Amino acid sequence: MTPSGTVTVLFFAAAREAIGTAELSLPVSGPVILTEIQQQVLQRAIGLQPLQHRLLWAVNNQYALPATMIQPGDTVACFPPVSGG
Amino acid sequence: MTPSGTVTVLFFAAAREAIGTAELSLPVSGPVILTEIQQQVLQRAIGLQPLQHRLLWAVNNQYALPATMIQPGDTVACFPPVSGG
Amino acid sequence: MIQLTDQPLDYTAITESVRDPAAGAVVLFLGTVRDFTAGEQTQQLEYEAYQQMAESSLKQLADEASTHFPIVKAAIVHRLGVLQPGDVAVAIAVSTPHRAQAFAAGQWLIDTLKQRVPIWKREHYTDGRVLWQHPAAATDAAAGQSGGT
Amino acid sequence: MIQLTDQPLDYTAITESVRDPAAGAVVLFLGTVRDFTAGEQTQQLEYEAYQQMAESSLKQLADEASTHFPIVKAAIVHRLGVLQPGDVAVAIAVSTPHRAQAFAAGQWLIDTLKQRVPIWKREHYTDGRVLWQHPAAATDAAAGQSGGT
Repeated sequence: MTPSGTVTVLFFAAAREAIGTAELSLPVSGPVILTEIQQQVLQRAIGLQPLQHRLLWAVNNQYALPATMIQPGDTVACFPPVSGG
Repeated sequence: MTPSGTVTVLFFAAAREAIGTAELSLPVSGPVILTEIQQQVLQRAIGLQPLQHRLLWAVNNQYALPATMIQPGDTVACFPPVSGG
Repeated sequence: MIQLTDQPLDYTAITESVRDPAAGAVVLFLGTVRDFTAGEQTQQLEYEAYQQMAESSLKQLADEASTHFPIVKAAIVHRLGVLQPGDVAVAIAVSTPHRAQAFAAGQWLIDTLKQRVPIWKREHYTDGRVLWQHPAAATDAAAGQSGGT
Repeated sequence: MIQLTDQPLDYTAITESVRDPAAGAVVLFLGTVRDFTAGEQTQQLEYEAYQQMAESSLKQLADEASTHFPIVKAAIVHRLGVLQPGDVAVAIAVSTPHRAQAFAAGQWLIDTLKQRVPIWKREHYTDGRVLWQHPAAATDAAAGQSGGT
């Protein structure tokens, strides 16, 4: 559903509250590594910066390493340490 | 309920089947140690002898050591290793 | 709730009996009758107890568990009589503040029950053999029983 | 049965779903809302999930558990939304041939769920404070939330 040329970034729990939105759309000109998405998010969402060293990142519903390649249309998620159970 | 002067011995599971009865009454002339009861039981119930090194003994609903003092009127129980659960 | 019964176990009631807002964890253990053990097919199991001692022994078990683990509430119910494969023979429920304690207490209770509580099972195999089960020697054939390997 | 739900958990149905004549042991774990944590009184807990990832993560958890333990059947259900003290937040049921395996598998499942599955809880205290809970720092106050210690 996401148009080609953008990456959707979802935020949850304290991360969502810290930036005041559940979702951002980032324009990308082609495949990028996760690190680049992370930098863009932290620049646009200053409220996240105090949390940044504790944030977890997922790509298409799987935890992802910084070097993971992101394709236009992919969904990235950003959230604090989990606390279910 | 047991008259003074006797000790009741109960048998369970394979021990009961080995001697063909669930209960024996042994006359005693006063307090005796469990070892003495055990010897009387094994003499009267020969079918138990193949099991004797595996038998467990209880006095008044508690596991008992061979030197436990038995009073007339007490209830002794004799049974194989337990296998509940 | 600590008891022996010849009725099917209501493990939901047993679990509810240990729930408590002071507990963050509940562990329920069910011992159920397996259809095959070591390649042998079980038709039914028969449980017998020295009832009076078994009941006091279960109560002692619960008391002793509370000295080892921070138990909020515990329940132990063992069924007696004839059981079919799939039936629940024993249910142990325990609640504790935190989860690791609940697993440890539940495991200690069933392990210790199996070592101590005067209950015996006799296995009826589909080939007609009937054997008392003993922890150390499952195929030990005691004199007087109606079968043996 | 592996799911997220905003309804009260039916742990009996969850337990029944793992019962099997091939299993001699069933362990059910319930994570319940405690009234007091570290001296603080909880009024309610609020669970939020990244639903899509949490569901696939729970399925992966069950699959991975089956590579570590001889699981006959497993079920994991986590509740979302607002819960009161005493309510069940998560139910994990597992059946295995023998009992030690069931305890180990149940404990591995809840421990790993708490490390991995994207679900978060927010605690509402009776004094009005509201705090996201994080395993490493329960009193960590993230920017933007309506309270802090």
